[in-house]
Amino acid sequence: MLQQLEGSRAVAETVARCRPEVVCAYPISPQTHIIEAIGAMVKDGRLAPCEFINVESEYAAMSVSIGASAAGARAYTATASQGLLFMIEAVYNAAGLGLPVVMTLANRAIGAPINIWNDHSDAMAVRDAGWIQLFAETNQEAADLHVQAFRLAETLSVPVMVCMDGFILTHAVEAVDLIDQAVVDSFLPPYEPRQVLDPDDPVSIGAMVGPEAFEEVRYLAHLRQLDALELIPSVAEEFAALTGRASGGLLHPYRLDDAETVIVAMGSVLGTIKDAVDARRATGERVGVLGVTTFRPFPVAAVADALAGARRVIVVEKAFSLGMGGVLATDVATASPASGPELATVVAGLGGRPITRRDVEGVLGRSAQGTLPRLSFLNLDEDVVARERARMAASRRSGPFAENVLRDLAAGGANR
Amino acid sequence: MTETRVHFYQVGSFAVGNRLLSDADRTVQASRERTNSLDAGHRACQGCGEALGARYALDAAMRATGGRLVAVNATGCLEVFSTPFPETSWRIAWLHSLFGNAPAVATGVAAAMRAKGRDDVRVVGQAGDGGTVDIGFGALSGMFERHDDVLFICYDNEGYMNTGVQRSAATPPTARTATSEAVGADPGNVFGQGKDLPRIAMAHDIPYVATATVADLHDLERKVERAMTFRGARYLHVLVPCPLGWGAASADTVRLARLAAESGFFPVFEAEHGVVTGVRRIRRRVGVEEYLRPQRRFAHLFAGEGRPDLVARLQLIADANVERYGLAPEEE
Amino acid sequence: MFQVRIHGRGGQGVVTAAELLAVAAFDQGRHAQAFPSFGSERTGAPVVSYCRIDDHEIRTREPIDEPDAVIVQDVTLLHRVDLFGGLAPSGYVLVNSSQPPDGLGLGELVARLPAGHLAGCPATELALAHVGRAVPNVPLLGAFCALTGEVPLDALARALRHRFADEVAERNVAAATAAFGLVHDHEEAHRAPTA
Amino acid sequence: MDRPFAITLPVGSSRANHTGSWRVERPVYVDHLPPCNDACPAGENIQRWLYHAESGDYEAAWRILVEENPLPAIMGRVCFHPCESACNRVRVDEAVGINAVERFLGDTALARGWRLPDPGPDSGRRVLVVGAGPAGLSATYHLRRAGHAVTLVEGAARLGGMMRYGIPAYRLPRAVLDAEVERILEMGVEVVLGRSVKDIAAARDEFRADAVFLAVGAQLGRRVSIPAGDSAKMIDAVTFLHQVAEDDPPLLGRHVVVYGGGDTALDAARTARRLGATDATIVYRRNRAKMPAHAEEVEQALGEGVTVRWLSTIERFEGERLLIEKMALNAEGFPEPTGELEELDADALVLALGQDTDLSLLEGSEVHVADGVVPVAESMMTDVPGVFAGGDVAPSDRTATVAVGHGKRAAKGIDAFLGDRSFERPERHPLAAFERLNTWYYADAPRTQRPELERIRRQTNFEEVVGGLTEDNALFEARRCLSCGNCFECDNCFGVCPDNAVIKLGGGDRYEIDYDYCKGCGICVAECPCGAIEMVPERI
Repeated sequence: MLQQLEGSRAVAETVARCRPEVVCAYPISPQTHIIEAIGAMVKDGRLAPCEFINVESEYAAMSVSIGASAAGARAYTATASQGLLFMIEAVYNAAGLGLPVVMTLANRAIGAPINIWNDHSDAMAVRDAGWIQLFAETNQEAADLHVQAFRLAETLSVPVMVCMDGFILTHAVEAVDLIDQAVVDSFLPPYEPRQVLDPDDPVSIGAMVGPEAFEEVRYLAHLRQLDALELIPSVAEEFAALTGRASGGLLHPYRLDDAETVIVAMGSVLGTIKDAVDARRATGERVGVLGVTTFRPFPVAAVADALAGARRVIVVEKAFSLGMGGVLATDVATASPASGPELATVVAGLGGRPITRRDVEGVLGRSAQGTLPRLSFLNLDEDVVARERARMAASRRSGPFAENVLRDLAAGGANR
Repeated sequence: MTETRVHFYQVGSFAVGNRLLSDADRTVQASRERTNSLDAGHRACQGCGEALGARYALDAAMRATGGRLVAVNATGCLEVFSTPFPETSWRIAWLHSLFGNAPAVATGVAAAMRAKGRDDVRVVGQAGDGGTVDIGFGALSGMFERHDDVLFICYDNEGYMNTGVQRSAATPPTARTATSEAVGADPGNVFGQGKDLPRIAMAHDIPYVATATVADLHDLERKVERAMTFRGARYLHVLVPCPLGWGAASADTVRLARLAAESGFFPVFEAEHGVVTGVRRIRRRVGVEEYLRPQRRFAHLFAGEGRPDLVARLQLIADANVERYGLAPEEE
Repeated sequence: MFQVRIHGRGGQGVVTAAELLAVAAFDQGRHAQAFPSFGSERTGAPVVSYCRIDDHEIRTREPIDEPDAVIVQDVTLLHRVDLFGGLAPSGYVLVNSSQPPDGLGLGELVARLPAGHLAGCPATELALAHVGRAVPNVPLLGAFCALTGEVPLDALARALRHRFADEVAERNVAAATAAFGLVHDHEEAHRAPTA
Repeated sequence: MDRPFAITLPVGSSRANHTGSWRVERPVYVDHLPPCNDACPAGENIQRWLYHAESGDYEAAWRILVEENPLPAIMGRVCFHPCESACNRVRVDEAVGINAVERFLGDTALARGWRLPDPGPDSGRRVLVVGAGPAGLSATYHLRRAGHAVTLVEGAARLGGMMRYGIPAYRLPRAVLDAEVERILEMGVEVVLGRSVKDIAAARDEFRADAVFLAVGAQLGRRVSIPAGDSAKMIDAVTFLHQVAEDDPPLLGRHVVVYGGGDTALDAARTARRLGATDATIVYRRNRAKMPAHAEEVEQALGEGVTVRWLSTIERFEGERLLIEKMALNAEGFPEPTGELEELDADALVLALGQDTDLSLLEGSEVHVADGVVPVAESMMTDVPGVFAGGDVAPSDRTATVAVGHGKRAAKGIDAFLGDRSFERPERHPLAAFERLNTWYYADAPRTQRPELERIRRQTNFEEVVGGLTEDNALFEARRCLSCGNCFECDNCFGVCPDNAVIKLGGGDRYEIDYDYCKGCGICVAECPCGAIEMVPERI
């Protein structure tokens, strides 16, 4: 049923229909509304049987999920930003143990400086953890991806992270068609674990593995990721057949046919970019968009295929690797077809800075003019940067630079 | 001539078994049918107190639960020596995740069992003192306050033995470790630091908290069994001497645990709902020196002219325990 | 597309207002998108929320820089925050006040906007009278319906009944209806001379 | 296996890892000789019969007891229990009341009519046993068990020797003596009473004996010359007690003085008290600590009103008056005369200064006699093949228990002689020293029980009228045994092994070390209560 509701609510309702048996809650913006809503559903009996556990940290949230999953329960939790980093040891561990935990990541920047707003730094920090990472473009897709996530996780014995932009999606109220319980039940069979803590058939899970087998274990986990590249599209197709919605899959191409310039991006910014592309198309520019839905495993072949006709590829991404550049861009470069399109990275939207249609059109314009550098930062206030650099050069004790920048801005740039 | 009933059984309840006792009154360890939850072939050091403590506790838990048990293990010696691929020494359902998260993982297992209607399956979390009082403390406290249905057992060998004997918050004052060397004016670990986790556990108002040692098997097993009669968070703190870390003879493991209790340096008691309900009184009281001397980690207290001042301070700790818990032998 | 920006302070239901507006538009079969300014502001701090209404799918996620309507839930924000930046030339402004706009120092706006596009509404008083709490958001939405005609009052009423339970819903509907009436009458009064 | 590779492992797979290869020392189970067994002159396997008594299986206990000693009810009364003096438990609290338990078992056997084992298959050989005291009876029993026919020749009218004619009835009721003697005779023994053997060789021929065991005891009271008046009534203690035993007590009067410091002196004094002496005074030249009599006996005698004049010698005995001289200990601890004299009332003087053997039957034989006793080999054989000697006639302490031991050893020596085998004493295990024990594990007697226990122990060592142990108390006492040096299956080793490397065989079969896994830590050795495991260097 189509409803106008908050993204977090849509996700909570959908997760509940996936019948999780253990849900851990630890508050951190902007995911908190999700677990609040699930908690209420457990408390009033709508979601049963389910253990809702108010843990003392994200580290515990993932750890409880690990225990629950190893004991054969369908386990879910949600986090963001610092929370993800606080649990990162357990995040790796869940994947290493092959436990199909599903987690929502309400993407948020990572401090310091502390910042609660959206970017993708948190998801990028765990890209090598062994989780499947799916990025939602809309709240509809965010909700739908959770159903697929449980199916993928449990089929492959690999944990799945559904990434949705913090605030931009989690707090946005828009129309979402909530999936029927019956559809979920037909799509998502009860969890049948590959390994389980069962007193009747005891096993040891989590052995110490030395040099003699560690590489094989890691490689097997890699193969499961490659298996996921096969499974993700078929699960998305099956889902589409049941719901009529094209949620999930590896990639979301938009107007790529004959496109000479392709913007590659992930998450909610794709909507804004599509508006910009439509606007440019209206002026006759051959531009298109490639949305990356599945970031891990990275669909190298599919990306290469999608970019086969492009002459210029612009990766717009909400994170970057300090001292290097784009993270998604690096993967895209690896996947770039032999035709060798010109590749540019635009780091944008850090810490919640808005990315507007006008911004995107500007990028396309600069690209068309050949003035878009290989790596650029959207709407970077060069003056602020220059002034802080100058302060640092002038004085050893120039002070904390985040605070300096804020003071500088508050003074209207007069603080030179 | 007065008839007197016989209550005296040669070794009474001090030894592991006793052919003169009924089966019910013997220890689990006396039975050939014991689970051997931790089986032979593990790679613990010779005379490992933790290996002993773990088998004692888990076999007792297996009996108490009729075999419906899952154990969750923190990283540490116990985990490393029991499960080097491709071998495991465990005969029970067992999970290892990380160093600091065992209490939370145990919570997860318990939650899963509850959600699945498997209330018959009980969960034990276990860790060394590092995994309990230090890195796992937050998770443990969380598990306690939520009253999750987990019995958490700390095998306390008073240091980070797995990583090469470093100081933990359970290391006693003056003890030499690799990070509290026996040098300088105040050699070894300093006075006035460390956590008394059993008392912290009691402050959580959980239904059952107890301490035990590997030197009193009957007491340890009874406490595990008692713990299993409660639902909710329970805590058992077992002193397990470490020949390597303590610099003791491998044959002295049980003896040192006994001396720890008999000197009052390690108080053996139990508490329900935050109130001490029982103590194991000292039987043959000894001074702390008798306990400390066989351990090389305290050798600097006795070398040359020795440090009687420090020994005296350690004795004060033992005396305070005796006073606090009423451990004095009945004769005193 | 019709874009609304709502200014207020934490605790005044600013975010809820945007959401209610989106639900009311959705009720009319339209596409709508509501979202807050994503702050971590506490009670009393300036807060902004947004609502887009369109007949087509709304894909953009950018904040609303060029609103078609601005709702000011707290007059103390006037002249302290740039409330009307980017306002469309034929946009609407709705202020929570029983004073006339001139009296609020909005003469420049009065001059810039088409006649009847700027209205005041004693929303706090209405909320207190009908709901019993000084939360002006719902009366302002009723006033918005009257001012812009973008969303009908009955759709708003249904959104309110969807959001609140029983008596609380009815009180809110009454408050919205009262506000609607006040602004509607005022607008009628404006239009009369030109009609 | 379809479980995730390396992440999940099947249980118990570590048994493939044989950690026994880490070992440099290995624990081995040993059996050491408990000090009680070591000290028992009769060679009883005390610890073993206590083991069965501990579990309440008194018949099994008694049967093990009579493997060595057919007279437990008697020994449970008259033995001076060197076992208890040797008992390691002395260093924990007090010795185990072995003697009392023995008596309990002996009495229980008599009450329930348990019979001694059947004689062995007839060997066709005959042995002449001369003297039916404890040595002769013990030899008779063991010879019958070996299948040899026995002719038991006794000079007195009844069997029992010194047990009947030396030990007063209040210490050994005659019914008990008769019953245990009779039980031996039931095995089939040819008994000749009232016949004193005058010539050993002739008697051997007469009874067509293939071997002879000489156990005539020490029946002659030693005399010293004391200046005495004609009216002075003097008698030696052996004669005195013998006459009492034959219900023909001499008239000693109201004031009786006994001269000597041994058990016989005490027996004489206590008997005199029972015969109506208003005062019975023992005169002994040394002090109490040097008195050869057993302390309990002294204690009991004093309790019965016997008085002792220590550090005194008799100077002169004139009818009704006895003059004694006080002695003082010199620097070396020897008594020296002080010249100080004292008078005592004395109607009679009983001399209890030791006994001598009457070996006149050996005159003319080739059996060598030295210092009034017959030297014997380990097999108890004299210089003459086939002639054995034991009890008081052999050089040794003169106690009933020693005699019982001699009888047993002589029987084995005779059996070897008759079978043309050399006699070999079984190898003795090393002694189970106290230092090997871990006494922590032994229960303290419960506090409520201690006064009771002490009372019982008092009773056990008291004279007959006090009675024996109840079953519960006997059980309690038996359970105080530490089982020094021998596994009693406490399961400690099985429990304390961190490597599960001790295999419990159960059912009395004890344990085995599983050397596949034993790392040689030694905890089992350290925690074995009774010292029945020791570490030995690993063979390389």
